[in-house]
Amino acid sequence: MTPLLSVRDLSIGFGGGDPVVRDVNFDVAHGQTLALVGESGSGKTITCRAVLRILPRAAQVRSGEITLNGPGGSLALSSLSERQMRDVRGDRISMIFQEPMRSLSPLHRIGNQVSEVLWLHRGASEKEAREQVLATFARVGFPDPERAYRSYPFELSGGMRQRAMIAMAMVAKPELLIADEPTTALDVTTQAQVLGLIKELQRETGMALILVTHDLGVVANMAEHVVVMHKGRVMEAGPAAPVLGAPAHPYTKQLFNAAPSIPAEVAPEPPLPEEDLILELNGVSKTYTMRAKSAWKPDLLIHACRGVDLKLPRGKTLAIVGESGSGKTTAARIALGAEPPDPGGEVLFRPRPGAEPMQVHKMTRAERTAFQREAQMVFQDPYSSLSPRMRVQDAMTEPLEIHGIGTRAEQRARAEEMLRRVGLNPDMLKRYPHAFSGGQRQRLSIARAMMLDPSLIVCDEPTSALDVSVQEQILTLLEEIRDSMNLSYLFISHDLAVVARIADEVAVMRQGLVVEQAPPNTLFHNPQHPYTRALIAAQPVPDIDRPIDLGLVAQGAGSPETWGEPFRFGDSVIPSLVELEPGHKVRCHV
Amino acid sequence: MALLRYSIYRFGTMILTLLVVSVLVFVIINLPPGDYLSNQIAELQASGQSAGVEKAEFLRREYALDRPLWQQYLIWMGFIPGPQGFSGLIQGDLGWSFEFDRPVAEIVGDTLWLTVVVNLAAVVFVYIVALPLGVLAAARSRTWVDYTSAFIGYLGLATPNFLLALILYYYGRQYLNIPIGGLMDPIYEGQPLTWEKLKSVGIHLIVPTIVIGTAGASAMMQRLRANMLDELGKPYVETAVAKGMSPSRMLTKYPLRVAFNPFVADIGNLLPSMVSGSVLVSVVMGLQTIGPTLLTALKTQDLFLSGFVLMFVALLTLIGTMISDILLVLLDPRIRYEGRET
Amino acid sequence: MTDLPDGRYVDDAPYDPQASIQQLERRDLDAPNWVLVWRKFKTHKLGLVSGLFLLVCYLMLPFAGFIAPYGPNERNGDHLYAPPQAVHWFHEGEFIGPFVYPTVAEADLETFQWKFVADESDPRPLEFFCEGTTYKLAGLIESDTHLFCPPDGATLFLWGSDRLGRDVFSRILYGAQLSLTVGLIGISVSFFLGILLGSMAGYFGGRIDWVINRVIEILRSLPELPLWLALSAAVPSNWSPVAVFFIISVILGILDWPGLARAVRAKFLSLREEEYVRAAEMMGAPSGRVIRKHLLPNFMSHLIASATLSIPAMILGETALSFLGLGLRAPAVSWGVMLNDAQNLASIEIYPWTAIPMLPIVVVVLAFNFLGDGLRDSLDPYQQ
Amino acid sequence: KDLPALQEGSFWKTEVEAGDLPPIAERIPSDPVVVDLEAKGREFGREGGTLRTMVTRSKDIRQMVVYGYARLVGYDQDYNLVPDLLADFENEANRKFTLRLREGHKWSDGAPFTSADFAYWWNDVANNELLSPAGPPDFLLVDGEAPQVSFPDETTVIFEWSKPNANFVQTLAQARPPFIYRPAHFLKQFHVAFADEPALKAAVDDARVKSWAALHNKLDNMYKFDNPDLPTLQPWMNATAGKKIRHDFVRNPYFHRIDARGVQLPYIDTIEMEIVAPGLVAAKANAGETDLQGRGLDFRDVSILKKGEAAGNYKTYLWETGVASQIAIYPNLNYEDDAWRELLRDVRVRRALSLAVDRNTINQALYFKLAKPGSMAVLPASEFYNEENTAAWADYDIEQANALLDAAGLDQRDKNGIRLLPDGRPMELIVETAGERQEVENALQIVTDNWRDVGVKLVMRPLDRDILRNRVFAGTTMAAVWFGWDNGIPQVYTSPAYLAPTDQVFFAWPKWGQFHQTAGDAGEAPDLPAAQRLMTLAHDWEIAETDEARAAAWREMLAIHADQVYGIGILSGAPQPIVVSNRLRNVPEKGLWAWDPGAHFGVHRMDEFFFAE
Ligand SMILES: Nc1ncnc2c1ncn2[C@@H]1O[C@H](COP(=O)(O)OP(=O)(O)OP(=O)(O)O)[C@@H](O)[C@H]1O
Ligand SMILES: Nc1ncnc2c1ncn2[C@@H]1O[C@H](COP(=O)(O)OP(=O)(O)OP(=O)(O)O)[C@@H](O)[C@H]1O
Ligand SMILES: [Mg+2]
Ligand SMILES: [Mg+2]
Repeated sequence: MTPLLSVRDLSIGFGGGDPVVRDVNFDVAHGQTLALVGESGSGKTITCRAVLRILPRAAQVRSGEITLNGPGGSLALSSLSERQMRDVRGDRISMIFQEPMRSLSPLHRIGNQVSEVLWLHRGASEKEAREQVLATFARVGFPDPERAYRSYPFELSGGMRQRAMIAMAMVAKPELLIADEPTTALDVTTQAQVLGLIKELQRETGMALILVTHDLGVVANMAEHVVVMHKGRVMEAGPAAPVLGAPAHPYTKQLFNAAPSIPAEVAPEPPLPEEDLILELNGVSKTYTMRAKSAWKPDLLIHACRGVDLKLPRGKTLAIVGESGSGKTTAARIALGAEPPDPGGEVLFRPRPGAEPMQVHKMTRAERTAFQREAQMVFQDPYSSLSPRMRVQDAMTEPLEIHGIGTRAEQRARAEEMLRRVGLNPDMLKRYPHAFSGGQRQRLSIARAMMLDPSLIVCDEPTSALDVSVQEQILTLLEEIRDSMNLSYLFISHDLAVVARIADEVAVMRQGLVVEQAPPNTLFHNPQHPYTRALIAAQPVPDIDRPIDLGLVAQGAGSPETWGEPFRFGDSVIPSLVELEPGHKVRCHV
Repeated sequence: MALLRYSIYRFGTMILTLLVVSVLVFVIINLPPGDYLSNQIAELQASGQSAGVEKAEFLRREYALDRPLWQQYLIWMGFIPGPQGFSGLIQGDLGWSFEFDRPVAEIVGDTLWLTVVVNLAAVVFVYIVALPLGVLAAARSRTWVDYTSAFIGYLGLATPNFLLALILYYYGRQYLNIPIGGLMDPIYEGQPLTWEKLKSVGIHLIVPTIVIGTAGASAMMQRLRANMLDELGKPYVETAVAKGMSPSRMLTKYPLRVAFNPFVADIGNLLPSMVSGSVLVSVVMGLQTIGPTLLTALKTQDLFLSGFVLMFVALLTLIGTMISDILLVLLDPRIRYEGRET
Repeated sequence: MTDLPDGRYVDDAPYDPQASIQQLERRDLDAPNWVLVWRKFKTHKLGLVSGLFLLVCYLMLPFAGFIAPYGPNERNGDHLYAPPQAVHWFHEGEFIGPFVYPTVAEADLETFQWKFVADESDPRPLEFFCEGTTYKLAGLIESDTHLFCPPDGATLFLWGSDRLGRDVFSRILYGAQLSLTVGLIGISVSFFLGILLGSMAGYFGGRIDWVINRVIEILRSLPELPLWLALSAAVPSNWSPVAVFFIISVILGILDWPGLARAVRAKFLSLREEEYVRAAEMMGAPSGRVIRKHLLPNFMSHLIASATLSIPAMILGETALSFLGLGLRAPAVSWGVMLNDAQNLASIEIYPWTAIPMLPIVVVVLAFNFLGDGLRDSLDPYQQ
Repeated sequence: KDLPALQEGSFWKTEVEAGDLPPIAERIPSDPVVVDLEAKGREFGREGGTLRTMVTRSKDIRQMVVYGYARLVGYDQDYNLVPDLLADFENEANRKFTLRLREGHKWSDGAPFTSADFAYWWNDVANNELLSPAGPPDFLLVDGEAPQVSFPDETTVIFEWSKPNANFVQTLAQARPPFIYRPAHFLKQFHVAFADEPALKAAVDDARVKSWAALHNKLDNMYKFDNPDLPTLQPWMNATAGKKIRHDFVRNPYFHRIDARGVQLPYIDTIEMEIVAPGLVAAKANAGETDLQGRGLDFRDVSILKKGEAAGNYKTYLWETGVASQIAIYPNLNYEDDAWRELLRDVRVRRALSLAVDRNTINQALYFKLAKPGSMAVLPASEFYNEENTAAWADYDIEQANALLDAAGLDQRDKNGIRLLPDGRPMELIVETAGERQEVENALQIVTDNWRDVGVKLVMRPLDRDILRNRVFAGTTMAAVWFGWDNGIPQVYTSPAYLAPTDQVFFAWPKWGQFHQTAGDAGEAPDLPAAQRLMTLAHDWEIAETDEARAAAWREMLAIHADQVYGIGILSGAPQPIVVSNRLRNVPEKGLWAWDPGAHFGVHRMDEFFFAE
């Protein structure tokens, strides 16, 4: 049987440099899933883009052939005319981009952008398309598809945008779906749901899938075939079972060894000490208004955060996990003063142990400057947080320049040093942000946050785009710095394994509320809340024999009205957070 | 709802600004020493024709020109009743033109709609020409399409308007039988609107439209091209490509929409700049638009006439700016006008 | 390369876990910023050529008098409306260097045109480094040496002569001195104000935006016509034309900023919501820095295009204003003044060379355009 | 008197046949003007056709009153005064004028034109407080005295003064004549003394004017020619109401002239007058879109007009202009700056400036050597033409000019060679122009060069026409450029007042003119002997009893002007292109293009022009 897509000897380079992708070969058959894993910056994205011929302008395909075989014969994608290519894109092959935040037009409503695929390739009317899109939205886990349909990208959380992107790629039911890290921004329950959906679609339509991911658990759950890449080359390729079960290549082995996991056997931990809090969120709520459909209808109110109380002791790590769109980013941004909370909430920051707390949202100019030196943020979307017209070097040294630290040479040296520490080459300082891979950008973002030696860093999913080995490196770095400099982290993540490793306390959020809060071990040992349980159950494990228990996931991830009596909440009745045991709080009626 | 509230608020500011502008306009037209009637009286006296003097004196009293300036302003605007039942601008009484010896409303009546027609044609021309060419020049940057359109655009810009008009008229007449001057064949003047008349107006509009429009068109084209080029590298364009959109559809839907923002901001400027910008063109080409009227009125200090025309242009500008502000919000959902907390 | 029995492919090249892919990166990226921009700019051939051309133009300005064979207002009463004259090299098949044939003008009372008859038997070689009318080098050093002059008894109207028998070529050279300088002052003023106020309004929003916007609205809703009329009556008569023109261009600039300001404001209103602006602010960047480093570069293309577009408008601004007696006027020479003289049918149809000044305007503007384009491209991160 | 057999034209034939219009014999006066075209060297024409012409401002439709040139008394081609609307007139020592109307003469609406129309004007318009608050027009007042006007019978009107009013008849013949008669039958409906009250009130309200007087004034403007309902005596009557781009004028069925073959004039049925932007007249003429055009054309257009002749099916004639100077520079003797004023009042300075102008070069550059260089003086067509006056101070003589300036105390020069005023300022003479005529700027360009040779720096300043006038009247202009005297061909009966400081529009002495015009309210009294002498002479002319005395006054005044160089004339008789359709006949190939006397096409009798088959 001829494979649906076959890639032969593909080499791609930028400008005059050596190729960044060399001699890559793989095939994807109908209905099959091929997982592309590998080091961050190893050329996975470039390879995928080459299939659709949407490489960056500076890139050239140096050699290789890409063939798409279909019922109508085979097409050599590499030599197709632009016009023929247009019919392939979006219709036969579609792609989920790695950075959904930037990949959506900022000025068009999500619904419009997604439906467009149907208008283009299925000749659907506006109404038909709308129905289909809404259905797909519901399937990718939008709690309120109607709202999503009318939203602009900036009104959605990172995970929601990613889901929109997924919906856009799948709605036309292509023959081949290229998914470039489709679930990085999704919490594990949603991830499970989305992966389930993809599988379902594969069963229904025989869609083939190229799945780029760094999450070996996802690979194990999804893939029939695995291709492991490193430095632009294929290290190992083959059926999932043997590759995962008994990796042959040293790199593969190294990679699998680095994969973190939720500790199986844990004992409850003592609660964190309550003294010397560096950051304190008291009753923080945030309500956004979304422009209504017409000028006459009242605007829609969105409660992103509802009465969030968080306390971060100095030198510790407080992790926030939770459903995508549950207000994690919002809480983090409020914590750093990027956005004001609704009246009533306050954020307190203590620069030094025992110092008078500063109200983050009522600071004088001088206080603010001092605060901004001490508190840094790693943004969830590294691409957007780097000015596209600023070389990385300037972006990196900017914090130092702002605060007038060091000479130019020193600043530069520090930038190089930081880059090296996050595993990037200082050569890259001269590049513009767009010339990096997703994972590289994420590391840039981390490096920049550390330039000032702050005392508090808010990390919004800092490692979501990193392969496990690099992630390991970064986590180690974070821990090192924390321990040596007494740094504190507010750490937002979806990956419970990462959280388990780095956090001193975990808060689980759902729909703007903290539903459970405890030290990680306590939490994993004795998860109380159905949603927490679902989260843990949904965490994929890099072992094909332990697939995700979708039933359990569905139960916890369902709407709050379906939860067991003690935990149930609606819009008006919200149970309060109760301390079940010391340091373990759960939102339930007691 | 927010939009509605904003629009209402914006309308309120517009009215406020209009008031300020009206004061300024009033000051400006009263700035040159003397007024039309005093000048007229002096001239009439000098030439021994005391016949007109009496009438001038009468008009002076009639339009309260003998009162203090602030009262004159209030009367002109219609905030306080004037003598002999002159009710002022806000009640639709535009006053009397001394120069033409007719009510202002009568004089500007025809010119207003012709102004609108000519300028509208120019605006439409600008958009019809500049939009596709700008997009094309960006999409095919550094090709002959790009270079040719730039060259023609700059050639248009570098030719003084009147010269351009002459050239177009002269050769247009020779080779295409395009009529010289005017806005319609005189036989259709005052006739009800028929297909023939429309055709005549259309043919007569060709040259003025091109002359008034070229500068705007080439400016818009070049700026649009630059803005488009910026957008073309953005990831969302790739997404659109990956959807399999045709280039034309993709370009107009996505990057154009983003690149359009500065032009929407400029909508307010479109009409007034064409009104004052086309004054000279209208004077030399003999178009019966409001520009030449304004020029005469200003030169002869015809208070009410120039005052009204200035207010009219100001009103157009303000409405334009208001529309552009509201459109900006509509066009770019990210825009909020709130201040930045510092 | 190994293919394992279970269908696996394993790369058998030596594997070094420490090696980093980044060593493959191009080293040439490691250079100061401007070098990188320059390097990129160099690849834009048209931009480069245009830049060089403009450089030459500006360098030539002080020496216009030296290059021009005639003075700007030097009249040749016997050669009115002389058509462009060819410079020949060969006379009757013989090479004798650059020369011209002397011409004599006859009035043709049938057509009312001057007829020029060249005496083809009498070649007169051009003179080089010869004496002619005096001029001032760079406005300072008096000199009367010209690069080339008409031979005795003949004329040298490379691009013809105008109604008063003045050499169009020489006048264009002299005109460049004004047209390429004074008009640019207005552009600078208007850009400075437009960017400053526009970015303040757009970035800060709120009350500042409100105030600046009202000022813009008011400024724009008052047509310039009354102002010009008032000015034309008020400018003191004994001011030199250049001084008047200077003031006018500054005023033009001062009046011109609102358009740009609004464009800047509109763009900044949306740009300020970008995440990287947020990021910079959260790092503590002061507003000025955010505007300069983050917002303006993202609007550079528009600014460059706008600047290029203002140039012809400024060069020609005087033609429009001379209608009200405010433009540049004789004896000052500029391209606008020359074109102003050419605004009639006869100049188009019978003496087309009097409209030649359009060409330098177009050429200069195109050069500015391509230069700006090159600049834009080399600042554009997406084009590598 | 024997009239030729009258022929009914085709234009009104249907109306005549329908009985709406009486036949021709009843329409024309019993003693019409019978034009003997052959005697004038013209052809007999045929009726019919439409003549297209252009004007540049909408108020210029009044040109049809000028071109039509039906006056009580008018000039003929040789500038002799002949009765026209009048059958005849008698002048008794300039004190008593008896005007005789034509029997059976009718207004264009068929109402008889009688002495009642004069009476209405005199009694109910000129002497009505509301219609003419200032009383009768100035030309009827002799030293403030109004005439005795009597109307002995239907066809006789008598104006009588105790002192001579030498200017009376000439004024009637002007291009812009005073209309001392009105269509009484028509206007009475709007006159409070005659009209029926409610109807008048309704009409006033209808017209949106404030009073009946305003309405009357608005409707009876015979010169503006903007009321199609107002009966007229001109050859063509306005057939288009309102402000239009094109106005049609159709033949007056009651016009009082016929040709010797009995065909009623005018020959041409309709005139289409289109309002065109000034800059486009040449282009349209070149495209053959006009049949007869002088206005709006300039000498510099000749080449392009010649070029379009074949395609446009027209010819371009060159007429002479009738102004005394095509371009003249007026140093302002009333300039506000004391030092400068003294200087400009020094006749040596003015003479030097005049001597330093290279008139031949200007003539060559601007007029193909077709104009006549010379000072501001009357043209050869005038009986006062004197070669000496024209040549006075008009040679190009740098040496003499320098000598004169030195003698005037301007012997100091700065390093650029510019003379210094006694107070040390450089001699920068600022000349303001109306900025409308390119030829002025070109000429001044040459004058600038010329004057630099005598150490005078000319600074040219183009302004708007209205601004220029206001500045001159206010005394803030040092020198201005304008045409020379409008009337370059004065006759003995032409009032020489315009040579004396009686009017502010003569840019050399705006203040003196104001003084005279306002009877001393504004301005300054002339304080130079030569100017005072001019005033005396102008008065002498007015009270003169004989032509000899008048001619003497004229000659002396012209001599004073030639000697004093109040206006530095540069050249005269510049050619004026006249575009004439190839089909149009009887247009003289050579002619004088003059406003007054002449009324442009008026004296050439446009009603005799006709279209060949
Ligand atoms: N426009 C560009 N110019 C130069 N180099 C680029 C450009 N885009 C990507 N690269 C480089 O190409 C290499 C491969 O990038 P690619 O995006 O394919 O990595 P990736 O495997 O997807 O990594 P990640 O998992 O981090 O997303 C990287 O080293 C990156 O730095
Ligand atoms: N500017 C905005 N306007 C309107 N709604 C917004 C805006 N920003 C965020 N929201 C909404 O607030 C809610 C919380 O968003 P937030 O970004 O905090 O989620 P999150 O927990 O970070 O999710 P993710 O893990 O997917 O990034 C979402 O429903 C989002 O749609
Ligand atoms: Mg990638
Ligand atoms: Mg988030």
